Amino acid sequence: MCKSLQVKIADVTFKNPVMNASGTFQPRECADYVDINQLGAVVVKGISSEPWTGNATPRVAETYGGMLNSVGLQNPGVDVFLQEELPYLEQFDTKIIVNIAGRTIEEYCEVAEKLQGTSVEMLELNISCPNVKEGGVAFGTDAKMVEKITGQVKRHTDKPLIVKLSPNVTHITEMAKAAVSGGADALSLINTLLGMRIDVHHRQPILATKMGGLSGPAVKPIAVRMVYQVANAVDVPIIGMGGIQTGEDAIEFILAGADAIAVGTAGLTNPTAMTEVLQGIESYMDQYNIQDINELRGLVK
Amino acid sequence: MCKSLQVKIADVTFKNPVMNASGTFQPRECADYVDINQLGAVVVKGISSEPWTGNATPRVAETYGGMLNSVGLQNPGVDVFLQEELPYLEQFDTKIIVNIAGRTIEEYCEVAEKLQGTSVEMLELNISCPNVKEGGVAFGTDAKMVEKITGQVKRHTDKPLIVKLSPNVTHITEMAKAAVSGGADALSLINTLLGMRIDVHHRQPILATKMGGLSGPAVKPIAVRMVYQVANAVDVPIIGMGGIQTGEDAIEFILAGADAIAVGTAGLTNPTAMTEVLQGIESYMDQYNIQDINELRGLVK
Amino acid sequence: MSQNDKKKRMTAKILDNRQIATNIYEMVLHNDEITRATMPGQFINLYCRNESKLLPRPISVCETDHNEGTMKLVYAVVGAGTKEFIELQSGETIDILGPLGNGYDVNQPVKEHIIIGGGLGIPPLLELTKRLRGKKKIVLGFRDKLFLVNEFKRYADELYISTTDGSVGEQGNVIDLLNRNDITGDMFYSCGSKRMLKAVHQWSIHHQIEGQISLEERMGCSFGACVGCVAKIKRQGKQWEYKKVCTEGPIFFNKEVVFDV
Amino acid sequence: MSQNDKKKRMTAKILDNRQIATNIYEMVLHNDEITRATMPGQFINLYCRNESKLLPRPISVCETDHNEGTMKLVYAVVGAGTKEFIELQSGETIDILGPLGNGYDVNQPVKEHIIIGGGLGIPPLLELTKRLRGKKKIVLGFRDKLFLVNEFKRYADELYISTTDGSVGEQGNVIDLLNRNDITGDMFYSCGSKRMLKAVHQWSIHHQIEGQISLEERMGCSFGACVGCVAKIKRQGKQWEYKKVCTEGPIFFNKEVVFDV
Ligand SMILES: Cc1cc2nc3c(=O)[nH]c(=O)nc-3n(C[C@H](O)[C@H](O)[C@H](O)COP(=O)(O)OP(=O)(O)OC[C@H]3O[C@@H](n4cnc5c(N)ncnc54)[C@H](O)[C@@H]3O)c2cc1C
Ligand SMILES: Cc1cc2nc3c(=O)[nH]c(=O)nc-3n(C[C@H](O)[C@H](O)[C@H](O)COP(=O)(O)OP(=O)(O)OC[C@H]3O[C@@H](n4cnc5c(N)ncnc54)[C@H](O)[C@@H]3O)c2cc1C
Ligand SMILES: Cc1cc2nc3c(=O)[nH]c(=O)nc-3n(C[C@H](O)[C@H](O)[C@H](O)COP(=O)(O)O)c2cc1C
Ligand SMILES: Cc1cc2nc3c(=O)[nH]c(=O)nc-3n(C[C@H](O)[C@H](O)[C@H](O)COP(=O)(O)O)c2cc1C
Ligand code: FES
Ligand code: FES
Repeated sequence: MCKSLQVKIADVTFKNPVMNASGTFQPRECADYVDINQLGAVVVKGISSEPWTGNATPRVAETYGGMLNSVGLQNPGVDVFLQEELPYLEQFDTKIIVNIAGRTIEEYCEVAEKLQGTSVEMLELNISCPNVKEGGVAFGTDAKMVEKITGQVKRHTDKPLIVKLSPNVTHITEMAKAAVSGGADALSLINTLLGMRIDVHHRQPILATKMGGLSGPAVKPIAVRMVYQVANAVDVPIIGMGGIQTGEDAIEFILAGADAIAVGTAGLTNPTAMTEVLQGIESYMDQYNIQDINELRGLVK
Repeated sequence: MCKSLQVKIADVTFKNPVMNASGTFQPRECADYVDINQLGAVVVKGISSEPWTGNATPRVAETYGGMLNSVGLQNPGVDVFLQEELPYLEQFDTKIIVNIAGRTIEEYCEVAEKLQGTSVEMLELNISCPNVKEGGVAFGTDAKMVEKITGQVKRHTDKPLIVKLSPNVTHITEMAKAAVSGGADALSLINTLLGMRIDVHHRQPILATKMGGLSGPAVKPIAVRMVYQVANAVDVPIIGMGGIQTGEDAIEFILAGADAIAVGTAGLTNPTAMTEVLQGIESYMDQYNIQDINELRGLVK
Repeated sequence: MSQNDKKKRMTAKILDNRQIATNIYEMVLHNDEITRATMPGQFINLYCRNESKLLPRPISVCETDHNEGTMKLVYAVVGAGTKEFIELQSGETIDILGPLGNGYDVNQPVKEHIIIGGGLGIPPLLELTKRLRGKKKIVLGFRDKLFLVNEFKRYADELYISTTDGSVGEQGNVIDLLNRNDITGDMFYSCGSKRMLKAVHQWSIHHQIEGQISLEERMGCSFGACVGCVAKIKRQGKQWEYKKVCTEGPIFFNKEVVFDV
Repeated sequence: MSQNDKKKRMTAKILDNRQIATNIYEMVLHNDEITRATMPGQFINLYCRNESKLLPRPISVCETDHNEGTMKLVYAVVGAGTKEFIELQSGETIDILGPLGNGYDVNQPVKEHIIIGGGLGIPPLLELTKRLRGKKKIVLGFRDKLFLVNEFKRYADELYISTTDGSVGEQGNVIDLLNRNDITGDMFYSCGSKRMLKAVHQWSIHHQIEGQISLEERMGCSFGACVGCVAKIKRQGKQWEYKKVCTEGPIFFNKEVVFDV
C-alpha cells in the first residue's frame, strides 16, 4: 500500500509525524540505537545563551508508571551548540528543531537571534520547564507573559516558532490562545507536571531539588485531554506528547487533534521506542486502510 | 510496643489516620471486605440537596497506573441519606464525614444545614469534582470563589469544615489560602486530575462524558507535591490522598505534611487496601520505633 | 465480624488455559471457597499481574465443580489484559475476587425454559442450564466456530444452533432461530451483546415471555464501591434509575431494563 | 547504517539466580552478543517485567565467559526492582541493554596493581582482576559474610580481607587494610560506596598513587540520553563540569573526580 505519513507544520514538511521530545535524546548517543534518518525531526535539548550547569544529583526518580526529572536544562550554550552539535545533526536527512531556554526574555531572544541563518528549521520556546528557578515555568503559567515572550522572540527570528505549553495550569486553552495571539506558529504540549517523591526510609525527597517534572505513560490521559482541548480552541498545528510508548498511543494524540507527536520518556526506557512508534503508526494505518495520516487528525470530536 | 496512631483534626479525634476517599467506598457493599470499625473515619460519597442521576456510561476507563471516572456524583440526595444511610453508618465505631456537592452555593448550604444536629462529625466541601457541568471544579479553580463558598457554607454549619482542593490549578497554595481565609478548618487534597482516553479502534473517547477524573498511583507524585506545598503554606490540618496503595505511600504523605490520609482507587482494585494500608503504617512505625504517628508529620522540609 | 472474617482478593491455581475457538480461550481455576459459593450467572474478577493495569477484568463463571473446587471460564482476547491471560500456564496462579453479582433467579415457577446465548454470552449460561429443572430449549448463536455445544447438548431438551456464515447449524442469529422454529416457553434467560439483547427484548415483548438477561458494563471495582457500572432500570413501570450492574445485576428481569441505545 | 543494525533492548536467558550472602544474589545470564562486547568495569541495564516500574536497574558485570556467552552479575536487594529480580527462575528471560559505560583503562603502563573493593563494589572488580597483567594486590572489605573470595584468590598475588565485625579476616574496612599492611603500587582500581571512595581518595593522595574509580548515580536511561546521571569532573585542574556517569563513566580517573559530599 502506498500511504503518506507526511505532515506539514507552519510550512515545514516533515517526512513523518514522529519526533523526539526535547531533553530526552542526545543525538550522538542515541544514534547507536535509532536511525535518525527515519525521524520526522530531531528536537534539540533546551539551549540557552550561556552554558548552564544544571541541577545537583539525584536528578531522576522513578514513579508508578512514570519518572521525575530535575535535570535543570544542563546545556553547553548556543555558541558551543552551533560549533559542535549542529554540524553533527546536519548530516541526517531530518528536520532540526531547537528548544530554547532562558532566564529572561532577552536570553531567549539572544538564542533565537544566534540561530538565524542556520540550518535549524524551527524553534521551540520552552517556557514550561519546572526545573529552573527563574524563567522556565514561571513564564508559562501566566497568559500575559506567554503572549509577551512569544511576541518578543518572534521579532528576533524568521523561523517558525513553536511554543511549548506547561500542563501546570488551570486553563490550558488560555495559555494556548495567548501563545497564538503572541504569534506562535505551532504549539507543543505537554511539558512535565510538577511532582515529588519522598524516600520514606531516608525521610527525604529523592531529587536533590525536592520537586521535579513528571513524565511517562502515567501522564498520558492528562496530555491527551489537553491536546484535545487546545485543538478545539486554536487553529495552529499541534505537536502532542506525554507518555507516548506505542503507535496506538501516538494515534490517540492524532485523533485528539495533534498534527505530529513526540516521544520522550519511552525513549529513555526503551532506546528504540521512536522507531517502534513509527512502525506502530504504519501498522495502524495498514490495519484500517488509512492512506494519509492527516485523515486521522482531530477525528475525535 | 505501645504506639499511638491517634490524630486530631479540627478538634475531632480519629483513632488512626486512615480513611477512605469520598466516592470510592459504599459502606454496605464494602463492609463485606473491610472491618469499618478499624477505620479512622468513613467519608460518604458526595451528597447533594436533591438526588442526582449521575452521568451516562461508560463511567470508568483504565489508564496506565491509574483510572478515569466520570460517575458525576450520582447520589440519592441528603434526605434519603439521612433516612437510609446514616443510621447504617452509626452502628460503627468510627467517625462519619460527609462530602457535600452542589450546583450552586445555596445547594451546598442546604445540605450543610440539613446535616446539622446529626451524628455526622465533619463536612467535606467538594468543590473539585471535574465530572459535573456546573458547580464542582468550577468553584474549586478560582480562589475568590473558594473563599466565598467556604465562608457561606461555614455560616450554615457548626461542624468542622474540610475543603477538598482540586489539583487542576496553577497554584494550589493560593486555593489553600483562600479556603483557609474563608474559614476552612482543614483541607483535603487531591481530587482527581482532568484526563481523557480515546479508544483508537472505535475512534471515540472511552468515557461517555469524554473527559473524566484521573486517580490512582499514577498521580501520586503530583499529590505528594501539592500536600508538601500546602503544608508549608497554611496552618490547618491536611488530609492527603492521591494514589495511596500501601503503608509506605501513606507515610510519604505524612512526611510531606498530611495529618491523615485517604485511600481511594486502591480500595477499588483491592477491596482490602484500606486495612492493608493501616497495617503497613503500623509496620513502618515498628520498624523505625515510632511511638506516635504525629512525630512523622511534615518531617520532610 | 473482625477483619479476619472478611472477603478478599484470593489466589487461584490455573489448571488449564487453552484456545477453544478463534480468539476464544478456556481457563480452569482451582479455588474451593469461591467455587462453592458461586451461583449460575455470577462472575469473578481476574486481575492482571502487570501493575500498570489496575482495573479488574470481570469474567462470568461458565461451570463449577464443587467436588473438585474448580471453575471454568471462557474468555475472548479483547485488549491488553486478556492478552496477558492467554500467556498464563497451568500451574501458575492468578488473583481473583468473587463470586460477584446476583446470579439468575431459579426459584420462579417455570415449566419451559428458553436459554438464549450469543457468542461469548453462551458460556455463562452453561451452569444455569445444568441447574434448571423443567423443559429446556437451548438457542445458541455463534459467529463461525462452535464451542461448548456438547456440554449444552447433555442438558438440552431441544437444541438450536446458528452461525453467522451458516457454516454450521442454521444460517443467521438467535432471533432467526427463535422465529423460524417458533420457540416459546415460560421464561427465557439470555446473555450476549447489547444488540442481541435488544433484539431478544423485542422478540419477548412480541411473544409476551418473561426473561432474565445478563448486562455488561465497564467496571471500576465490580463489588459495588465505585458506582461506575450502572444501567437504567425501571422503577414502578415508567421512571428509571441507575442501578449497579455489578451488585444489583448483572442479571435483571427483562421488563425492568431500559434499552436506549 | 539502517535501523536493523542498531543496538536495542535484548532478551537474556537466566541460567542461574541464587543467594550468595545476606541480601546478595548472583545471576548468570546468557546472551552471546552482549557478553562478547563487554569489557571490565562496564555494566548492563536490567528491566523490570512489571510495567509500573519503567526505569532501568544498572548492574555491573562481574564476570564474562566469552566461550559460553554468559555473564555473571552480583546484586543486592534494595527496593522493588531487585525484589522482583530475586523471584526470577532459571529458564526464564529478562530484558537487558548493554554493554554500557566506558570500562577500566587497562592500557596504562603499570607494574603493581592495587584492587580495592568494598561490599557490592567487589563483584565489578573480578573481570578486571582476571584481565590485568602484572602484580596484583587485592584488598576486599566485607560487612560480614564473604563472597567471591575464592575467585579473587586465583588471580591475586596478595589478598587482604576485612569484615566490619572482624568475624573473618581483619577487623575494619579497606582503609584499615591499606594502612595496616602498607600496601602500595602504581595504579589502584576501586569500587564501593561514596564514603569508601572518598576515603580511598584521601589515602591515594597521601601516597601519591593514581587510580581509577567507579561512580554510581541514579540513572534515567544509562545510555546518555537524559543527562540524569552526572558527576562533577575536573576540567584542567580547577574548574569542574558535570559529566555523564553512564557514558563518560562509570570509571573515572581518581584525580578528576570532585568529592564534595
Ligand atoms: C459481568 C461481566 C461478565 C463478563 N463475562 C465475560 C466472559 O465470560 N467472557 C468474556 O470473554 N468476557 C466477559 N466480559 C467482558 C470482559 O470483562 C472484557 O472483555 C475484558 O475485561 C476485556 O479486558 P482486556 O484487558 O482484554 O481489554 P482492555 O480494553 O485492555 O480493558 C481495559 C479495561 O476496560 C474494561 N473492558 C474492556 N472491554 C470491556 C467489556 N466489553 N465489558 C466490560 N469491561 C470491559 C476491562 O475490564 C478493563 O478494565 C464480562 C464483562 C462483564 C461486565
Ligand atoms: C553503574 C552502576 C552499576 C551498579 N552495579 C551494581 C551491582 O553490580 N550490584 C548491585 O547490587 N547494585 C549495583 N548498582 C546499584 C543498583 O543499580 C541499584 O541498587 C538498583 O538499581 C536498585 O533498584 P531497586 O529497584 O531495587 O530499588 P528502587 O529504590 O526501587 O529503585 C528505584 C529507582 O532508583 C534507582 N536506584 C535505587 N538505588 C540506586 C542506587 N544505589 N544507585 C543507582 N540507582 C539506584 C533504580 O535504578 C531505579 O531506577 C549499580 C548502579 C550503577 C549506577
Ligand atoms: C529527562 C528529561 C529532560 C527534559 N528536558 C526538556 C528540555 O530540555 N526542554 C523541554 O522543553 N522539555 C524537556 N523535557 C520534557 C519532555 O520534552 C516532554 O515534554 C515530557 O517529558 C512529556 O513527554 P514524555 O512523557 O513522552 O516524556 C524533558 C523531559 C525529561 C524526562
Ligand atoms: C470512582 C470515583 C468516585 C469519586 N467520587 C468522589 C466524590 O463523590 N467526591 C469527592 O470529593 N471525590 C470523589 N472522588 C475523588 C477521590 O475521593 C480522590 O480524591 C481521588 O480519587 C484521588 O485519590 P486516589 O488516587 O486514592 O483515588 C472519586 C474518585 C473515584 C475514583
Ligand atoms: S463496578 Fe464499581 S460499583 Fe459496579
Ligand atoms: S542515565 Fe541518562 S544520561 Fe546517564
